[in-house]
Amino acid sequence: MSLKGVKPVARVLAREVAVTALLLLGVSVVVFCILYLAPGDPFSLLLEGQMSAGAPGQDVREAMGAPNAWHARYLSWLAGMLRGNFGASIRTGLPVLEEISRVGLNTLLLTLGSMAVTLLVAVPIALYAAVRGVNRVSFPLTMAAYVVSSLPVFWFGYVVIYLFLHTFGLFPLAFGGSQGTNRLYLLLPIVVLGLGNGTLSEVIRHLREEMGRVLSEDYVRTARAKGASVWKHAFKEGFLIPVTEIVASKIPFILGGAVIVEQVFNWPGMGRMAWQAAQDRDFPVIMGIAVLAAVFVRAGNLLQRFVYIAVNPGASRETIGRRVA
Amino acid sequence: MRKRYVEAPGRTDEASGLRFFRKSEAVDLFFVGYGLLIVVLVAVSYAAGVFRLLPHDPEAVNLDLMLAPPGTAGHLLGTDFMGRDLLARLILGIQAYFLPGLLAIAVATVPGLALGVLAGYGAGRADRVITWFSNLVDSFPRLVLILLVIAAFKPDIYFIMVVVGLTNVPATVSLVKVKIRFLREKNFIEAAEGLGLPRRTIVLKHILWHHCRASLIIRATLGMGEAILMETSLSYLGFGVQEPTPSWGNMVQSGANYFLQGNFWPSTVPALAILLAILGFHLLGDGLNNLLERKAVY
Amino acid sequence: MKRVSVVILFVFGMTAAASVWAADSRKDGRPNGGTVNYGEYGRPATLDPVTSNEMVSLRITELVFNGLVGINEKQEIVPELAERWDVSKDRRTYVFFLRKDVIWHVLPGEAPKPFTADDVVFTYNVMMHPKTITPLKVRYEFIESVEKADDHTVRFTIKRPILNALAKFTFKILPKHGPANPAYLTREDPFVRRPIGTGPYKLASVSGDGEITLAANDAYFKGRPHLDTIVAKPFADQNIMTQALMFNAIDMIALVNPRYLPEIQGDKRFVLQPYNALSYSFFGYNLRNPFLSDRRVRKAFTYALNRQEMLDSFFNGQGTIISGPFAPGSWAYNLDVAPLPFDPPAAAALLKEAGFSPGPDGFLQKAGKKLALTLKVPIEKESEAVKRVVLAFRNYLKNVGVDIKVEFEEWQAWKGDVFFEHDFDIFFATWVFDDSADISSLFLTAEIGPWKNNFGGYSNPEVDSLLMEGKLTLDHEKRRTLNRKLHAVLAEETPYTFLWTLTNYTAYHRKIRHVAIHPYKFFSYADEWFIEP
Amino acid sequence: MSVSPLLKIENLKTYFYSKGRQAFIRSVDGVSFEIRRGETLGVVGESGSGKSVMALSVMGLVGAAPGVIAGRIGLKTDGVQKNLLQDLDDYVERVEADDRVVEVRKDVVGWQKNVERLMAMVRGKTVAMIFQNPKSSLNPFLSVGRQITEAIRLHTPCKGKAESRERSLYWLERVRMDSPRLRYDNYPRALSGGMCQRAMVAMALSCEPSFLIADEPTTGLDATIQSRIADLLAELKADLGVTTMLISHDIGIIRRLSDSVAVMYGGMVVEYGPAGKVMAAGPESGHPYTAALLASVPDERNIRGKEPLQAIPGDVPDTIHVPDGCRFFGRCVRVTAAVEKECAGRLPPLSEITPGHAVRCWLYGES
Repeated sequence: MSLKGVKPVARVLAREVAVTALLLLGVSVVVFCILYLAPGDPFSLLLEGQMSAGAPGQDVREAMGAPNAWHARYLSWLAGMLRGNFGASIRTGLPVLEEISRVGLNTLLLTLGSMAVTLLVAVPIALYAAVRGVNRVSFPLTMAAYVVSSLPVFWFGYVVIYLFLHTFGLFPLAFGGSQGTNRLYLLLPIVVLGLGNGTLSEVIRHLREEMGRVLSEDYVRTARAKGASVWKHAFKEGFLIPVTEIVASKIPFILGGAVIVEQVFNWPGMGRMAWQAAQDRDFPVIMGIAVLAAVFVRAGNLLQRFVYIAVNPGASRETIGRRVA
Repeated sequence: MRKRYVEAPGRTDEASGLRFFRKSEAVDLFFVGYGLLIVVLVAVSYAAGVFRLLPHDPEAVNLDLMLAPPGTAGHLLGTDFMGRDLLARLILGIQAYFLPGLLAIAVATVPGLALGVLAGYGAGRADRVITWFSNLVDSFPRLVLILLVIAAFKPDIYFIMVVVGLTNVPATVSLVKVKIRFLREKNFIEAAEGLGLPRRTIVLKHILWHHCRASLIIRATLGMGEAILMETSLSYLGFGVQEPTPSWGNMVQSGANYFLQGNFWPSTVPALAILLAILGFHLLGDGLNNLLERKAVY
Repeated sequence: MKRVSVVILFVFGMTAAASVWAADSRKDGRPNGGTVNYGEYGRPATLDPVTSNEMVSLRITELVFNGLVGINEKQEIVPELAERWDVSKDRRTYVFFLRKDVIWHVLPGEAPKPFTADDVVFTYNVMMHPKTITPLKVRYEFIESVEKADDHTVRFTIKRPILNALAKFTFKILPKHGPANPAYLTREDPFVRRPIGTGPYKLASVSGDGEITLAANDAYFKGRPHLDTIVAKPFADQNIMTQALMFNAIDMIALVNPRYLPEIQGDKRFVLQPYNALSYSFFGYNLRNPFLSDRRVRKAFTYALNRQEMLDSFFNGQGTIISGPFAPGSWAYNLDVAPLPFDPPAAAALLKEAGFSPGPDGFLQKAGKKLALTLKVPIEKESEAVKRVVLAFRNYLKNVGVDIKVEFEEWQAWKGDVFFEHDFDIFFATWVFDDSADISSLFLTAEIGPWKNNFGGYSNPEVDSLLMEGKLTLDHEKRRTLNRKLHAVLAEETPYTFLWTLTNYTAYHRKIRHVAIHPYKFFSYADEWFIEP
Repeated sequence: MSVSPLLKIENLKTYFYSKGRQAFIRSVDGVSFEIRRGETLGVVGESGSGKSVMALSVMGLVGAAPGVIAGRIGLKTDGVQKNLLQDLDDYVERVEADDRVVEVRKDVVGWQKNVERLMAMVRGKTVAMIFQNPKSSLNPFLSVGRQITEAIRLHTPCKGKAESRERSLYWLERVRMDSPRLRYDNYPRALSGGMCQRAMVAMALSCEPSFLIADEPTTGLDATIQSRIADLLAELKADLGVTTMLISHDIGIIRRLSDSVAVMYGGMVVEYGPAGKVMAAGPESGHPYTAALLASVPDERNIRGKEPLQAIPGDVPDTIHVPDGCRFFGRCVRVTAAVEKECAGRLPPLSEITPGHAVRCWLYGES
């Protein structure tokens, strides 16, 4: 990419980072408001075992030195976050940053892995359907993909586990199985989430339509007329941009699916922790996870914006990346 | 494999009414057909549920007949973990999605359209603000956001569907905005404005109706599918439709507890129902899109 | 996840009994070695005895720590960290003479430190410090002061003489050099994740995904335990956990889900061992509701339920139906009071007598007001059994014309409704008791109010007097007759519909031998388990 | 001129299938002509007469089904006569009823693979093509220079990066591109229509093809640029003498550049011959359609004389309901009583009225 292209890209990225920061702030405000409105109190969780205390939380709150008024709590959290200190989980006492980064890694592995599986399945089908159109091969494959992506993901997980149990007689869980954590078992939840996260059919449709449109563009005809390889010319607009677009827009879905798959496959991920924290009203952990998840999603968007700009530097700055319809 | 092209003499006149159907691929017709079949089935089962025309009382607990396989003692599809008839609950279960699903679609589409037009059509600043908000909503992992809201208020299906709808607004906004941007490049809108058409008709008729109609139908059908899947996931986490009202989601969840022990049908029956329904909605969207798309050449 | 579904934990003192020097050192000829992987539903938040409040954590503290005194399989008080003790005539001062040969778990690279009286005083002070958040504070408020007589003697003085006070001294002792903060213990303190104790097992490692490995403590004062390591594996899904057992991924499950009992029972590889937690399940009524304040209505509801059928269908028959507020295994249970039989006509008759007549829609009504009640139940992901019981309850009552509306609520919202606003008609829960069978906080009139246990609002002077009397007497026999009388009265009054006491089951692989389970603390006798080579 | 033609098309038929009307669209319905080396053949006709489809058929770029179904395209590539529609009949079966194709069975995918194999070393190397709307014919994601060097490195011996860059700069200068070094790195979006067309020409000619097809090269441009591009083509024709098939509906540019002219109407060649004869025809000579076509071009005589412009009545022939007789019958003004029945009934053959000049019209057929 020639030097000339760097200046606008750098400026765009700087603007993106600013927008992301603003977004993270917005996310934290929204999550905090919802939490504040929810009945129940994180501190009552600590007194679970003992019933006859006074109203839970009141004396405990002073003991933990938590400020009372809700906006004070938010501002103290925010000040802490800006200094990189996300506070400590009320339930386990571990510093939130350390806990969610460890757990976030697992979810990142699961999410990226399942996204790779989704693309691994969707791309061939979509490209074949785009080139060959509807025929004996592309139709059944597309139908199969539609069927798989319409299944409830946890039921699909159970089916896969049941088959695995009864065909191999081995326990497929990477975490918790006693035969040592065989890395191969990591694949199972990744494949299940990859196929079952409900985005497979949309990914195929989007890629198929985009590639089909590009293949009928004039400049692809010129490429064929000049004997050049169609794939080399159609690659950028027909494949690279649509893939990054659809991936960026599907991250929230896949993260959602991850919460379920992590429970079924006993995968210690961010989703499971978020689920536990929400029920405990473990305020610092929820905020930490909401921010981390938001970073995941924004990173996806940034990647997409970056690819869009890098691919056609001619695109002027304000044509905001084409969002996936 | 040789493809046949036969000229049918006498059939080539313009006037024949069937032109619309012959114009489309057989596949699209199959999609739309199957989709409509599902929609009819869903409507019929909704009506059957409302007027209580059910083979068995869906809430009659029968502890002697728990987890009975399909076909035992008059239960066509067997019984669930409380001995209640699965077929009756399956028919009644659609109620959890029919109206709430439509609500989810409405919540996703109406504000989505409004904001989309505003963003696409309005000034640059409106666009930036709306994009920021849609990015904000998009930045949440969907399920955690819904869980937080439900835990905060109450696990009621309409409530869940409103939240599902809201999380889909950004997709509709971007859809409409991209379409308007595309049309602007074609100075289609300036021409209409040049003719002095009131802005309202331009937006409603020309932009939304003629150009966005196909994509919105797809969004609607996808929205319905997603609403069902979302409720099922929530049921697994315990926050979907609560007993004793049946919903496909909570039937799959309670059935799944017995799946690994070998009783497959209590969870497989509703799971297949979900599969066929969502497949129906997807294909309906796909088929209609291809039919309508082929007509609206732009 | 974090608490047994709908179990409200509630521990009181234990019976006093002559102390017998039980276990001798480990020369019992059983082989050492082997590992036990046991599955846990949910992950422990903290691993120390003071801040933990979940069964999952308490099970592990039982392996890592010791109390001054212990309880053997026959429920007798046995010496543990204290060799012997003597009690003052006015039963207000207890002097414990500590063992001299006990050392704390040794961290790599540190010199072994002996267990002294300072540790006992330290533990008491930490427990009682206002900044320490622990469920133990209320339980040990009866202790007035603790002084260290010398390195191996410690004197406790208590505010007032109470029945079997000695049994209360089973609380676990922390090392003075353990916690980072000398004054109080919070969940941020690293000690909470790397506990050091005197118990048979010391914490070896905690893996990234929450797997806790405990290694045998060679210098354990009762002799090295047989099992080399015990590993706790957390599971987020009970179905998967049970399959893990069935496919030899784990060797033991602490609490088997009732729906898997038949499957495990049928499998020769496993032993299903009952351990009767002293607990019972019940439907609680809100007596502030005019309908429910009438005793006949509550009794009619009890008649309408077929408890045996529910037990058989949902829990594979593993449990005993109860008639009063005590677990059948407890000494206070009055066997003469038989549970009411399943008798719908009697229920209908009672309801008619109470003035209810069938309304147009088939449901009973009185003075135009339909007998429709809401039953509130908390949502827990693994609440399959609760769901079945509640739905069956609704069905039985529908058969006698009562319209029950079941409402599932998120856990914290449910606690707010039931314990704070008392906004409920009926609710379903399970109490877990220790052996003191002190149910005063459930039915005393004084215990009515927000966040108090008498949320049903039951008040009966006769019951109040019986309860107060019970609280004061020190004589065990007198206490027993009082409780039996209480049992009879409450069986008649039915403030609750007492359902049953479920037999909790643990399932473990046949290779693990000599497995004794403490009904409540589970691993108390784990140091005697061993693996058949 | 050397004897054997560079390109020889015989009875080429390219049909499409309208699913709506379940009928064939006979875009190219039996076209035959030859182009000798160094010659420029102008193909002229109203839009919808099949000119572009014929060009695409030659290049094997017909996408829609069933596509090319009959005919033979002979091409002399470095001394070897090659048929671009080799063993077409293995993939296509035709059923004819009263000499009209009624049913076609074609292995579309198989034929597609075959075309790719056949045209592998032909496209771009021997035959190059430029298109109508230049701006969208260039890849918006690659700079103009890179697209040209790609062609050069594909089809010419110079493979090196710098060498091919020099070569493409040379060609950018040949096509009169302003400041070629700057334009080299520009993206198509930054270039005007005219400049894009110049780039297209440079790209096509940089591979030194022996045969160039220009499909409506000036149509997408505005008037002033059209004449400049015409000048460019004329200049290149003079310098390189590359054999060209120039397709346009702009009579002016055809008259100016072509050596011989083929007039197409309704998917058929209705007149073929040297430019001088075909384009010079008065109202009575040549094919009635050609005459009407030439008459409709305003020249300074009727502009100064303010005569009304002549237009051809009726509209473009429907290539689905193909009439039996002459395709121009409905709109022909020179129909005489004698030949009327023939014109309506039978399709006139393409017969020579003078050596090298053939007309498909019964007015000349009888002699």
